[in-house]
Amino acid sequence: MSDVTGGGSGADDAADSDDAAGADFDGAQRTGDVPTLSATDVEAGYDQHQVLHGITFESRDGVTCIFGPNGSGKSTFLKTMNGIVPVWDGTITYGDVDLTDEKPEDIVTHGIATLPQGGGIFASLSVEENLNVGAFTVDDADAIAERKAEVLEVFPALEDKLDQKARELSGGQQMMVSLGRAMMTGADTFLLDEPSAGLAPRLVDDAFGLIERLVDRGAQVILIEQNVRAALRLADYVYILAEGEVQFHGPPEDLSEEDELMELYLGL
Amino acid sequence: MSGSAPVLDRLPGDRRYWFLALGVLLLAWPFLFGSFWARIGLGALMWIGLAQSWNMIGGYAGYLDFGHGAYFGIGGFAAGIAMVQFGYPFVVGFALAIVVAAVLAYLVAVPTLRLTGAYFAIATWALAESIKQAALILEITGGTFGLSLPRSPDTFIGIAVPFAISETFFYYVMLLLCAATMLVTYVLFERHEFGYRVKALRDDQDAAESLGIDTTRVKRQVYVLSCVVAAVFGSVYAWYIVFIHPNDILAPIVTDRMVIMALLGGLGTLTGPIFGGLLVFLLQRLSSVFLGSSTFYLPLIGTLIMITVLFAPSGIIGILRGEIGRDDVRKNLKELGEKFDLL
Amino acid sequence: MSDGDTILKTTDLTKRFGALTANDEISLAVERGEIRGIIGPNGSGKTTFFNTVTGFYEPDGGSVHFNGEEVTGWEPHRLARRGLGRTFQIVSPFKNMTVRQNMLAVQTDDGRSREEKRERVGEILEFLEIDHIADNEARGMSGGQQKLLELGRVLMLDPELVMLDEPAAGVNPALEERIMDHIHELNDEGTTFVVIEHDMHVMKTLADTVSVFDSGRHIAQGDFEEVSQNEDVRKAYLGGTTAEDDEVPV
Amino acid sequence: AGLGGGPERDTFLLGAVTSLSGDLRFGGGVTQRGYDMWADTINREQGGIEIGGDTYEVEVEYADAQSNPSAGADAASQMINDGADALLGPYSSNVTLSVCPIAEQNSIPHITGSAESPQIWQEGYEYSFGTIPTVSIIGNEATSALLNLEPQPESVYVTGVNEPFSEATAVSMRTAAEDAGVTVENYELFPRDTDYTNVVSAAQNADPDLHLHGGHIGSHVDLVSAASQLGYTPNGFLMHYGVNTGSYKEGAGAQAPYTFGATVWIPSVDRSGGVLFDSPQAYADAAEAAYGSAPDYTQAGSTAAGIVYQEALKELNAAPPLSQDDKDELIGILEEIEVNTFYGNVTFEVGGEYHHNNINTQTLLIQLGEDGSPTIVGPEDAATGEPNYPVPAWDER
Amino acid sequence: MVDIGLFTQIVINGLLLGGIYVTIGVGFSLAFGVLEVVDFAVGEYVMVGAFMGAVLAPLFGAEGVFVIPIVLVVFFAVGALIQPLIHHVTTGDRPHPLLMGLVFTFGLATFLRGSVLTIFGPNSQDVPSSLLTGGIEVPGLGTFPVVRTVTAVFGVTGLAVFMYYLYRTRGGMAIRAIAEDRTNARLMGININRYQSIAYGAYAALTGSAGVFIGMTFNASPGMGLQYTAFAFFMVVLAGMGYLPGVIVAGIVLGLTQSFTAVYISGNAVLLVLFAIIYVVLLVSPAGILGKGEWAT
Ligand SMILES: Nc1ncnc2c1ncn2[C@@H]1O[C@H](COP(=O)(O)OP(=O)(O)OP(=O)(O)O)[C@@H](O)[C@H]1O
Ligand SMILES: Nc1ncnc2c1ncn2[C@@H]1O[C@H](COP(=O)(O)OP(=O)(O)OP(=O)(O)O)[C@@H](O)[C@H]1O
Ligand SMILES: [Mg+2]
Ligand SMILES: [Mg+2]
Repeated sequence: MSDVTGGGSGADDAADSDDAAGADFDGAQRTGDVPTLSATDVEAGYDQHQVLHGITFESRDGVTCIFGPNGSGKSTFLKTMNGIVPVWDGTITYGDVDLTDEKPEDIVTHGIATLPQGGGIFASLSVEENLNVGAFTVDDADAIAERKAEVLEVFPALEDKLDQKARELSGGQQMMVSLGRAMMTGADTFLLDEPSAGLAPRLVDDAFGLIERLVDRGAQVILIEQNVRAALRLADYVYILAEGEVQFHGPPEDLSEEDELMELYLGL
Repeated sequence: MSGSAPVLDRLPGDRRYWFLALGVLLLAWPFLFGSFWARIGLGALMWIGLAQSWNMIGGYAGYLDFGHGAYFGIGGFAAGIAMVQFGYPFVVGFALAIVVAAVLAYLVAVPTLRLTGAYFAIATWALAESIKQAALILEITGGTFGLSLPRSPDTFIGIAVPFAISETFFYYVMLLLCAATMLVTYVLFERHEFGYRVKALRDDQDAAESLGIDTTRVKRQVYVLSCVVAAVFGSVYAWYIVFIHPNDILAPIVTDRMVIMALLGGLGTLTGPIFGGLLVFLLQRLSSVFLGSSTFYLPLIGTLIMITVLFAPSGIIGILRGEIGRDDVRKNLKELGEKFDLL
Repeated sequence: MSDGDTILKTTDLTKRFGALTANDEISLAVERGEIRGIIGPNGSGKTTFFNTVTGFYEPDGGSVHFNGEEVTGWEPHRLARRGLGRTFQIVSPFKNMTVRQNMLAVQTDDGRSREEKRERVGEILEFLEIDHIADNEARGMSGGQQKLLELGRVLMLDPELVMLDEPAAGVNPALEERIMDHIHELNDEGTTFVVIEHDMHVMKTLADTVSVFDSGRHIAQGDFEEVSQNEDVRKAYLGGTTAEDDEVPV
Repeated sequence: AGLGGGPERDTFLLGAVTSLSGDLRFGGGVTQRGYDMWADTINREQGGIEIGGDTYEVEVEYADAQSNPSAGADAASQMINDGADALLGPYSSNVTLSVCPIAEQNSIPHITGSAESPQIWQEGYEYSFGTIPTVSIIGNEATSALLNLEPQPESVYVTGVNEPFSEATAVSMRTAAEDAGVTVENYELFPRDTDYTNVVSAAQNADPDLHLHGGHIGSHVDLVSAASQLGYTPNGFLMHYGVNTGSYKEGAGAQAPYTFGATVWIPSVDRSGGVLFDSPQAYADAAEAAYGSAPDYTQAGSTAAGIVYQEALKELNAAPPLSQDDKDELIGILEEIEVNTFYGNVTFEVGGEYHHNNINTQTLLIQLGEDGSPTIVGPEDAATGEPNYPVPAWDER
Repeated sequence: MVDIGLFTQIVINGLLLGGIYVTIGVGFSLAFGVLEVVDFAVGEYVMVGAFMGAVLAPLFGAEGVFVIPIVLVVFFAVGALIQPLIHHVTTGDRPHPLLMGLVFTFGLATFLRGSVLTIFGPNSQDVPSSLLTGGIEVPGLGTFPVVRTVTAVFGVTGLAVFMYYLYRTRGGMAIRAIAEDRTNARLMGININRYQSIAYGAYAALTGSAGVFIGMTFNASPGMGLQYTAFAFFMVVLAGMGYLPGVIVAGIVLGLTQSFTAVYISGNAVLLVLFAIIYVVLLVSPAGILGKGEWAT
C-alpha cells in the first residue's frame, strides 16, 4: 500500500524537476504546470439516445482513473473530451481554453492526446510513419526529431523496427508504438481507453509501466480501465461512472470506505 | 425511432378496408382505365416484382448483386428460344426459363458468393456483361438481331384464352406473379425463421456459421430464388413484348433500376420495393407526359437518388414509418455542413 | 482413438499463414465435464486454434476428434449442430435484429417445434438475466450485454462443448463475476468449456486445467497453480506480476 | 381515358411513336421534324385532307418511345388508346420491332419513315409499311456504285458494328463486293465501344483498295480518327449511315472530307416532285426555313410517309374518325398505292422478304467535299459531280 | 502466319491503349484505396472533361491541349466539394455504407450524363487539337499516334505524381492514415475533410483531364461515360483494389488483351473476353493479378 502512495509522490517529484524533464521532452509548448482538463455538467449521446447525464469531472496530477460497468458511458465521456462525440450540453475546458465545440483535430493541438481502445495504430504504415503522423500538428522539424529521439529512448525496442510495418509487430510492441505516437503530439494530457484490454499479463505490466513513465515525465493521464486491481495501484484520483452519471469521486483511499460501490460497480 | 406517428398507422378507419379497396382497384384496373393504363399497370407490377427479387439478395441477404438483370434477360431468352428456335408454346419456355435460371444461378453462386461487398458487386456485373456480350454473338439468341417471338398466341397452357393475348391478359399475369413474389417474400423472409438466418448472415457471417447456420447454402438458396423470380418476369416480358434484344433485356440498366427501386423504397423490407418500384417506374414512364420531349428527367432522377441517399437512407418506407422526421433531416444537414470544413 | 471421457481431441493440429506457423502440431485433449483454460501471449495462436477446431480454418495438418468422431475439416455449421458451440473474441451480435431474433436464428437439427424453440429462448434469456430487453435491437446493447447475448445464442445449440474466446475481456468486474457464475452453473449441469482468457483471476477461478500456448505450440498443461509456477510460462507470459496477487491495493 | 374509336372529331389523328428522349433522341428528332413538316404544310396549304368536299385537318400526336422497345410499345398503345386513326412509326429498328406487333394486334395502319432493318419486313406484318428502302438494298447499291469508279478497286475490307442495322449494312456491302467479283480481304464485326486502332491496324496490314463500314455516326468518327492517327489511307472509305449529317461533320472534324456515303435522297437529287412539294430542293428550302437545318433522307422519308397517308386517305374517302372497316380498307389501298413525291415514287412491295417496304427509291452514292457538303457521285445516271478518287492521304490534305 | 509488322503494331496499339486506361485507373484506384468509394461517376467525369474540351477548345484557337489546366482546376474544385457528400453517405450509422456510396455516385453519374445530354444534345462532338495529330512512324516497329502517346505519358506521369505525393509527403502520409482509420487520423490532428477532399479532388482532376485527352483521341459524346466506368473497374480489379503500382500492369494487360483479341480472335469477342477476365480474376485472386490489393470485407 505504501508502494502505491510512493508512486503518487513519484509524480510530484517529476513535477518538481519539471525544468529538466520538460526541456528535453517537449521544449516548445510546456511552460508551467499541466492545465486541468475539466468537464462541467456534460450531456451527450448518440442519435436520440442520451448516454451521459451531466458529468462533472476534473483531471488531477498523475493518474485519474475512470471506472464503471460496461455501457456506463466511460468511452463516450472520453470521446467528448477529445472531440469525437459532440457535446449536447455543458462545457469542457482545458486550462483557460474552451474545448466544448472544438473538433478532435484541433483539440490535439492544445496538448491532449488520445490512445483509443486497442491502440489504434495505422497498421499499413511503418513504425516511423506512425510516429510522424503523431507529430502531424508539429511544424518544427527539429522538435520532431528531438521527440522521436526521446520516444526511442523510452522504447528502445522500437529502434530496429522503424521501417517495419506496424501490423508486423507483436501486440505489446504495437502498444509502445501507440504510446510513442501519442508522445509525439507533444501532449501534456493523455486520454487512455483500456490500454490493457486483451493484452497478455506480461504486456499488461508493460502497459502500466509505460503509464508510470509518462507520469514521471510530468504528464497527466486519464485512464479508463476494467482491470481495476492493476489500475488502482497507479491511481491518484478515481471517478466511478454508472448509467452516465458520476457515482463517486475521490482519492483511491476513500474508495475503500464505499463497500457498496466497490461491490456493485467494481466487483471487488 | 423518432416520435412522429408512422403515416401507415394514421390511415383512418380499419386498415383492412383499405387493403380491400386496393385489391378491388388492382383487379378492376384494366377495365376501369383501358389498355394504355393496363400497360402502365403491368409495367409497374413487373418492376415491383423485379425490385423485390433484387431485394431478396441485395436487401435481405446484403449481397450487392449488380448483375441481377442478367437473369431477367436469361428468362426472356429462354422463353424466346424455346418459342422461336424450337417452336414450343410459351409454357415450355416458361419452364425452361425457370430451369435455366436456377441451374445457372446455382453454378454462379458456388464460386461467386464467396466474394463480398464491392468485389461481389463487380464480379456479378462483369458476369452479366459477359452474358450480354455472349448473347450478342451467339446464333441461338439471334445475335445482334435479337429474337422476334411468335405473335398473338391465343392459348395459355393449351387452353384458349377468351380475351386473346392482350395487355389485359398480361396485366393479370403480372398481377399474379407480383402478388406471388410478395407472398413468397413475406412468408420466407418475414415470417419464417429462414428470414432470421438470412439477416443473420448479412450481419455476421462467421457468427451465423458458428450457430449452426449453413451460410453457404442459405446464401445460395436466396440467390437462386431471387434469380428465378427475375427470370420468371423476364420470360413473361418476352412473351408480352414480342421482340427481345440483348441490348434491351440484358442491358445493365435493368439491374440499375432494380437496385434504385429497392433502395429508394427501403432495403430489406417487404413493402419498400413496392413504393420504390412505383415511384421510379412512373417517374420514368410518365416523364414525357410532364416534361415533354426532354431528357430533363435524367438529371432529375439523379438528383432524387442523391437526395434520398443523403437524407433518407432508409428510403420511402423509412419516411412513411416515421423513422425520418424533420429533426433527422436537420441534424443530417448540420453534420453534412460540418464536413465542408475544408480549409 | 479416444476413450469415452474425452470430448475433444486434437492431434498434431497445424495451421500456417504463409511463412507463419500459427498452430504448430498442437495435441490437446479435453475431458467431458471439465473447464479447460487456454493462456498464452498475444499472437501465440489461441484464437487460431479455436478457428481451426471449429472449422473456420482448414488445417494444414493433424486431426480433430469431437465426441470420438473425426471432424477434421468439417464446416462450422455442421459442428455447431453436433453440439460444438463457440464465441468470438470480438463480439458479433446480429445488430439489425432483436435479441429474441438473434436467438431464433440459431439452427439445430433436433427437430424442436417452433413453440419449443421459443420457450427455450425465454428460458435462456431469463437464465442470463437479459429477458427484459428481449425485443430490443442488438445494436443498442452495451458491450457487456452483447457478451451475454453471445453466450445465450450458443446455448440455443444445446451444446456439449462450448469454446469461449476471452469472455471477460473488457468486461466490468461485476459482470465478469456474473459470467463466471453462469459458466460454473452450466458446467455443473454437464457442459464442457474451453476458455481463452488473459485475466488470471478468471483463469484461476474457472479452470480445472490450463493449457499454455506459445509461438503456436502447446508448451505446458496442468492445473493453474502448477502452470503459474512454471518458469517458461512466467517468462513468456505472466511477466513480473504475481498472478495470485489478488490483494486490492487500497 | 376510353375505349378505341373515340369521340366525334373533325381532324385526322395520327399517332406518332418516336424516341424523343434517350440514346436515339437525335434520330427521333429527325423523324419528328419530318412528320411535322408534312402536317404543317398540308394544313397550311390545303387546309387538311379533302374528303367528299370537306377538308379535315391533320393532327399529329407524339408519344415518347424513350429509345426503348418496351416504352415504344407502351407509347403505341397510348396512341391507339387516344383513338389515333393511324400510326407513324418510331426511329430505329428495335423500337419498330416492338411497335409492329401492337399495330397488328390492334389492326391499325402504321407507316414508318425511318426504320431500315430488313428484319421488319421479313416478319410479314400486315399493318406496317415503310417508305425507306431497307438497308440491305441501300448498302448493296451504294457499294456497287463505288466499285464502278475508276481505277476499279480490286479488294475491299468490310467492317461493321455488332448491332442489327449495322450488321445488315455490312453484310449488304460484302454481298455487293462478292457479286462484283472483288476480293473481300476481311469481314469483321465488333462492338460499338471498342478501340479502333486494332481494326485499323489489321485493315492497314491487309492493304485493301476500299474500306467499307456499316455503323452509326459515332463509329464512323472513331474509325476515321484512328485511321488518320495511324496513317491508314485506302483509296476511299464508304460508310453508312449518316456521313452527310451535321453530326458526322462535327464529330469527325478535319477527318470528315472525302468520305463516301450512301443515301436515298439529298436536296440536290433530281426527282420530279409532285404531291405537296414540287421538288427535293423545294422541300429542303421549306425544311431549312422551318427548322434551320438541312433535312436528310430520314426526314424526307418521314414526310413522305405522311404524304402517302394523305393520298391513301383521300382515296379511302372516309371522314375521321376511321372505323375499323375503314382502317382495314386503308391497308388494301396502301398495298396498291403509287404516289409521286419529292422523295421519289413510293410503292410498297407485297409479299416476299420486303413485304410492305418501299424498295423502289434509288440509292445514291455521295462523297463529302472539302467543306463537308455532299455531292452525288454515283450511280452514273444520277451523278451530279465527279468523285475525288482515290482520296488524298491524310497528311496531304 | 503471324505478320511481324502487324504484330509489333498490335503491341504498340495495345500498350498505348493501356496508357489511356492508366489515366482513368490511377485516380479511381486512389479513390477506392483512400476513400473506400467505388465511384460509379468515374466515366462521367471523363465524359464531362471531354465535353469541356469540345466546348472550350475553340476559345484557345481550336486547341484542346490548352483546356487541360482549366479542367484540372475546375475538376479539383468540384471534386473537393463533392467529396464531403460522399463521405457523409458512407459514414455514420447508416446501414449498407458501401451500397450507399455506390448508389450515390450512380445518382451523380445519372445527373451528369442527363445534364450534358439535356444541354448539348445526343451528338458526339470533336475535341480539336492541331498539336496532337498524326503519328510518328518508327521504322521496323510501327506507328505511334501522337495523341495516344501523349495520353499514355500523361497517365503514367499522373501515377508517378500520385505515388510521390502519397509516399513522400506529409499530406500523402495523412491521406494514408485516413485510409486506415478516419477517427484515429483525426485524433492525430489531421483535418480529414480537407485531406479527403484533396484526394478526391486530385482524382477528379486527373480523371477530367484524362477526359480531354480521350476526347482528343476519340471524341466527346454523352453516352461515352459508361464504357470508361467499366474500364476503370477493370483496372482496379486487375491492379488489386487500392494498389496504385498495379495500375500500370493492369493497363498493359488490358490494352494488350484487347488489341490481340480484336486482331487475332475476333473483334466481336473483345468485350466478352475482357468481362470474362474480370470475373475470373475476381474469383481466383480478388487482390488483383499481383495479389497486392486490399482484400476488403
Ligand atoms: N456509436 C454508438 N452509437 C450508438 N450507441 C452507442 C455508440 N457507442 C456507444 N453507444 C452506447 O452508449 C452507451 C455507452 O457506451 P460506452 O462505449 O461509452 O460505454 P463504456 O462505459 O465505455 O463501456 P465498456 O466498458 O463496455 O467499454 C452504451 O449503451 C452503448 O451501447
Ligand atoms: N487470418 C490470418 N491471416 C494471417 N495471419 C493470421 C491470421 N489470423 C491470425 N494470424 C496470425 O497468427 C498468429 C496467431 O494469431 P491468434 O489470433 O491465433 O493469436 P491469439 O493467441 O489469439 O492472440 P490474442 O491473445 O492477442 O488474441 C498471429 O501472429 C496472427 O497475426
Ligand atoms: Mg469503453
Ligand atoms: Mg485471440
